[in-house]
Amino acid sequence: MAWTKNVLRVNLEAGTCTTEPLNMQWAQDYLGQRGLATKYLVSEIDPKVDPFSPKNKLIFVTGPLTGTMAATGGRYSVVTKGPLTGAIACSNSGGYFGAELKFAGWDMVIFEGASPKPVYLLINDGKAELVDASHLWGKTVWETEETIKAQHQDPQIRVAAIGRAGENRVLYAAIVNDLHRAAGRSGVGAVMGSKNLKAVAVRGTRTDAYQMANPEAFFAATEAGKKVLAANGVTGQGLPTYGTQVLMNVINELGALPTRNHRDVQFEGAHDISGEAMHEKRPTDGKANLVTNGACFGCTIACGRISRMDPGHFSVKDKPQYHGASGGVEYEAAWALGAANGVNDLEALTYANFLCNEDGFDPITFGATVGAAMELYEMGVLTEKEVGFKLPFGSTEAMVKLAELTAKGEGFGKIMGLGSKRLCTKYGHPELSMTVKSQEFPAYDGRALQGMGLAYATNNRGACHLRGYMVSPEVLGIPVKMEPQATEGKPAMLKAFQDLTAVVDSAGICLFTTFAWGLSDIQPQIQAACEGDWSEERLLLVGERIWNMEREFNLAAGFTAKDDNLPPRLMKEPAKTGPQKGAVSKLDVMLPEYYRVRGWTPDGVPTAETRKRLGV
Amino acid sequence: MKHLIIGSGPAGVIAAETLRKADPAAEITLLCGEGEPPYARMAIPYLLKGEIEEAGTHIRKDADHYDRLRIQLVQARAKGIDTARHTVDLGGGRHLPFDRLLIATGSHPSLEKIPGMDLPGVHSCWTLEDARTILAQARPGTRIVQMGAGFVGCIIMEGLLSRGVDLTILVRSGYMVRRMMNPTASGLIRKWCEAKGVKVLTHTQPRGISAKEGALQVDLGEGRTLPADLYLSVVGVDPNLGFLEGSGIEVGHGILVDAAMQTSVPGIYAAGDVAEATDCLTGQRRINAIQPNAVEQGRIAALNMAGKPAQFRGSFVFNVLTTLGLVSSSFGEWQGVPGGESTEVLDESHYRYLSLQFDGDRLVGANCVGFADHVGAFRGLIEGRVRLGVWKQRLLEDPTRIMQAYLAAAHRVA
Amino acid sequence: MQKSLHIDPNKCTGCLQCEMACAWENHRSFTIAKSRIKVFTFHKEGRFVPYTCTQCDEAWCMTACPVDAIRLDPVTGAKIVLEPTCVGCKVCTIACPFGTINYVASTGKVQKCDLCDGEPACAKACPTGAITYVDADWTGLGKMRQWAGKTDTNPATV
Amino acid sequence: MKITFKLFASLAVHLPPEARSRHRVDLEVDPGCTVGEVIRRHRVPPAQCAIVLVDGAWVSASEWDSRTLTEGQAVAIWPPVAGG
Repeated sequence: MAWTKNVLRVNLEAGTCTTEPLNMQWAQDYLGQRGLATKYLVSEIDPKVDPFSPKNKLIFVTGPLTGTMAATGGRYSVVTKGPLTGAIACSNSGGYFGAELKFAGWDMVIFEGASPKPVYLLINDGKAELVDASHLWGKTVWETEETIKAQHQDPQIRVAAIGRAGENRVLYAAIVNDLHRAAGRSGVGAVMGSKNLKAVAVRGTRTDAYQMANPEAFFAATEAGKKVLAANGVTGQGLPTYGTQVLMNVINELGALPTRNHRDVQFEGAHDISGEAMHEKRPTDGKANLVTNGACFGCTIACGRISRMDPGHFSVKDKPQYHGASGGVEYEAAWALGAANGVNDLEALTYANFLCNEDGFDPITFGATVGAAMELYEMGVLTEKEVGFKLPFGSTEAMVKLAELTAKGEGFGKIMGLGSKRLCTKYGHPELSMTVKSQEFPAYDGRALQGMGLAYATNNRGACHLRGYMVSPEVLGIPVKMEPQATEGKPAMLKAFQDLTAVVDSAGICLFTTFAWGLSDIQPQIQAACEGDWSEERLLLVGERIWNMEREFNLAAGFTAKDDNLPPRLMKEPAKTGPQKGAVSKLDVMLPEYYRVRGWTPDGVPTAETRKRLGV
Repeated sequence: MKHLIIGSGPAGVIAAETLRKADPAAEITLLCGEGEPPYARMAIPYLLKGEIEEAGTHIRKDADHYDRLRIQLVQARAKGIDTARHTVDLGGGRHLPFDRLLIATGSHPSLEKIPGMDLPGVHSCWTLEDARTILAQARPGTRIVQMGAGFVGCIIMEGLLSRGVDLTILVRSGYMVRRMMNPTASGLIRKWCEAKGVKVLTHTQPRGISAKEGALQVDLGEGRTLPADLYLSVVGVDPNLGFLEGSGIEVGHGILVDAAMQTSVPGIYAAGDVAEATDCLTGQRRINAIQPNAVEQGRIAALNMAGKPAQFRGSFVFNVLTTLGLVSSSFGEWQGVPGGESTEVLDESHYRYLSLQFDGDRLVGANCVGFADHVGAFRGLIEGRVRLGVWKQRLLEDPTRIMQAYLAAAHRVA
Repeated sequence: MQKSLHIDPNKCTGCLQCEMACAWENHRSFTIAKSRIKVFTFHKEGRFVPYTCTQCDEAWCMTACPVDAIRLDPVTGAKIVLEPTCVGCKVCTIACPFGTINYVASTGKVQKCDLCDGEPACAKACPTGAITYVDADWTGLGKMRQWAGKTDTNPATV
Repeated sequence: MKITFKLFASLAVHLPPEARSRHRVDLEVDPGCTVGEVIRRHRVPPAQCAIVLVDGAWVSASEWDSRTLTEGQAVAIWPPVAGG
């Protein structure tokens, strides 16, 4: 009952909005959000479709706990076939947008076709309409949100939009909602751009949109959940105070901080760009980069960083629009914009991060692509003439310039918009792209953390840290401590993480709760919200089903076991320094074991028995 | 001390209650002129809609409210005032003495000066009795021609339409609610009405009304006539001043009062729609016929009558209106002031409009259509003469950020 | 000792648990559009400001109501809207200079904070202590009331 | 002998004031000094020592008192933190 049971189908070509009932059998099998929308997508599109073809679809989806008092119950996802990877893409975002969509009465919005001219979808409760967006095309996410709110005179409208990056089909363009929360990875924003869809604007005021199956049990379960989050050191203290950025020094000390396109595993400037540094008063203006922490909808953790730049910094000296506070760097962004290309200027990172939010592109892939471009430049493959300026590792100016060009789609920014795989291939060195399935690694070195390497290699949406966060056991000791270089038990642990993550991503809550919550904390909340009997076993089965469904889609799209791989640098070039010195990835040891625990053939294909067990 | 209050609208009732609090021993008499218990005209539209019973319009709900407060209700109309003898003439030889007098007689509908206004089926919509008549006559299919689309004209439309009538609105000027709304806002309201099936004829003024074959014929001139079963004349109101003749109480458009709400005759006060008090924005005296103003003036007058000096801080014009479900509001100098700046946003297809008027870095006026959240803050900003500082520019760029501007500038929370 | 809501914007993270709690208390729904407490975001200032009725002494809404639909709760000091009596004329919404009483189109009535009979759901739901229900003397409420009474007619003095 | 002692995030308050912004201090300790001794010497609440690394290698709480430090080693400690 925590579903609204309504799906909004928007045919962009015909300009129509129609309502259909949610497939409740699928809701029972896939829960919601990631699982449910993926089920719709794989049932409706040809896996081999060109991601930019009008035949690809784009789905905005909420979970059963989205828009409820469950802590962090504000998530939504965007599901499509991703243009960066060609694989299934599901990007998850917080902010306030997802809850508003639910309050308007929708579990899901399915966009199909492509609009002949720029439009945005305006949803006011049950009423949905496509509105001309000619005046918004070419505008940033920030301008778009401001304009839509003012135009409809409703500051409470929530907006998810693409910026110029999405319009220009930057292959890692994001969809940004609430100014600085993003469905960031895999280029979902580029698919939106390819459909001439500038934004989705929602106002939800319905009180009858959905019900809790058992309100009393729901309050008991969610209050218990909040107490666990508050009492836990990580979710109650660490994340609110320091945000994810507190990891910068941890990962660096551990020798797992990929630096300069993974040439190194430790960054001498890590401390300068760390969460601790964000608290320090700047010598220039005596103020700290960090203004405060901010929460997404319903979140009692509040890890979000709100930063204000030094107005005297070279990047924004003459640009007052960046002098106010906005979303600051989170760990992955700080790493990608910083360590990945050797830049240790926190203010420059903040500026580039602002640009990523303002024009909607993924700082991880962007930053990693800068690192790859810098390596090509240092090798002499990329020249100053080609780029337009010098591009050595560690050049703050160059990183900032590339961010500006990529945002606007100008000059070398157009090539930057292809991501590192296509960039490196274009210049004859595909091996220098630090990617899996063409998607860039985030901030953990796959050699230094063996389990994380396996997670990258097997992730259905390409390299990513959010689908089996082996950093938890390998670094943080959550739920148990595993040695970074060990391989034993990691495939099974990874599978469990991947399946659990699929459940969390399908429920409408944030993955960060799992630093404190186990399935036994989450299950009662789902049980009380949703009709049906949701045991922990059933939930894990749902998670496994989702994982396998995504896998099947990728296999049908043409991926094979060969794509469950890491770049040669991680397989052959040993880590140069630190505690993991000498390490290379032992993927070849772990992968067969992983396939086995997954119930897949040695070629990475789910066996008939697995398929039957999961009903995929 | 004998306190006499003429008029049992909101100003009169609040005054009586305030007097009781401030002067527990006093005699308090409240004159009701319509043979009804004290009621609120603001509630009449909802009576027409059938959402409330007549009792729902009563200003106080407890049957023994006035008895409990020892407020004597007298059903009678004042015919005159003898300021020397301190008596009010009720006609028929009846006189009521007073030590302090409050005139809160409100206003009455202006009558069009055209032939046929006395015909059966021609009414105003102002009193409970008017409402009863309309309720009895307005049925599905009843053809109603309503002259006037001011505040009253607009708020009664929903009640009429809810009865399934066929409604035509005549507007003398080019604009509905032109005393509250600028042409853009007014145009939106008109468009909304038309979309709801109401015919709106602007620049139209009947020459006369005649009765023919059981129906009314409204002569619009140039050979045009409109048949009607019911003709409602709601062209405006005038203050009830007639009984003041010869009293020596100074009158302009209304009864002139000072900051203590006292008239030119000591001991005699006036409040509400009949009083002409200082407008705090313009400094000019004017009648400000709105509910919050009436009760505030009633309260201030009562305090002074009880010997507790109090000053009316001045008022300014603001009002809120619902036209067939479309909420709109108007504040202060919505037409703008010389040398001032303004900003507006319009979303015509969704019937939303917001216009702000500034004088320097202060908000002095606003028009809102379809924008109803936190509108009280407009009053706070305008009446408080709040300096907006940097928020002035932000509002010029995006007027919808009014609440942020209010919190930041008035409460300094950001 | 009368208690009142104490709001400390410095502690607010903008999670809107308060809004959901309020909406649930009064509408049996988490739809924050129906909340009587609102968190305003000052994005460029990096600030979140919860805001609701202070139950001011002036009670502008209560005195302006033409049909006696707003009453004083003698125990909590809250000004309470009697829904069945409210006709929806909205006079109170423009009378309140704080903008904290609002019209709800779906019910045709106005609503405002009523302190939940002395157990404010928003304060209970707030995870950071930004909203607390404490003795009225602590809240700085007087300052706000003073402001409300300040409507000065002399432009030069403000 | 010399070791480096690093306290991150909220633990920095246990460092001398001048060392807090860099989150590290060089210490002179006796040979044979254990991780546990360094923690106690700086009055770092043991419950707050969620991640303890010696030269980047994890040291479990049960090993704090048996793990002796050698010249030039770095002890780094964090309260409960995570990210992603």
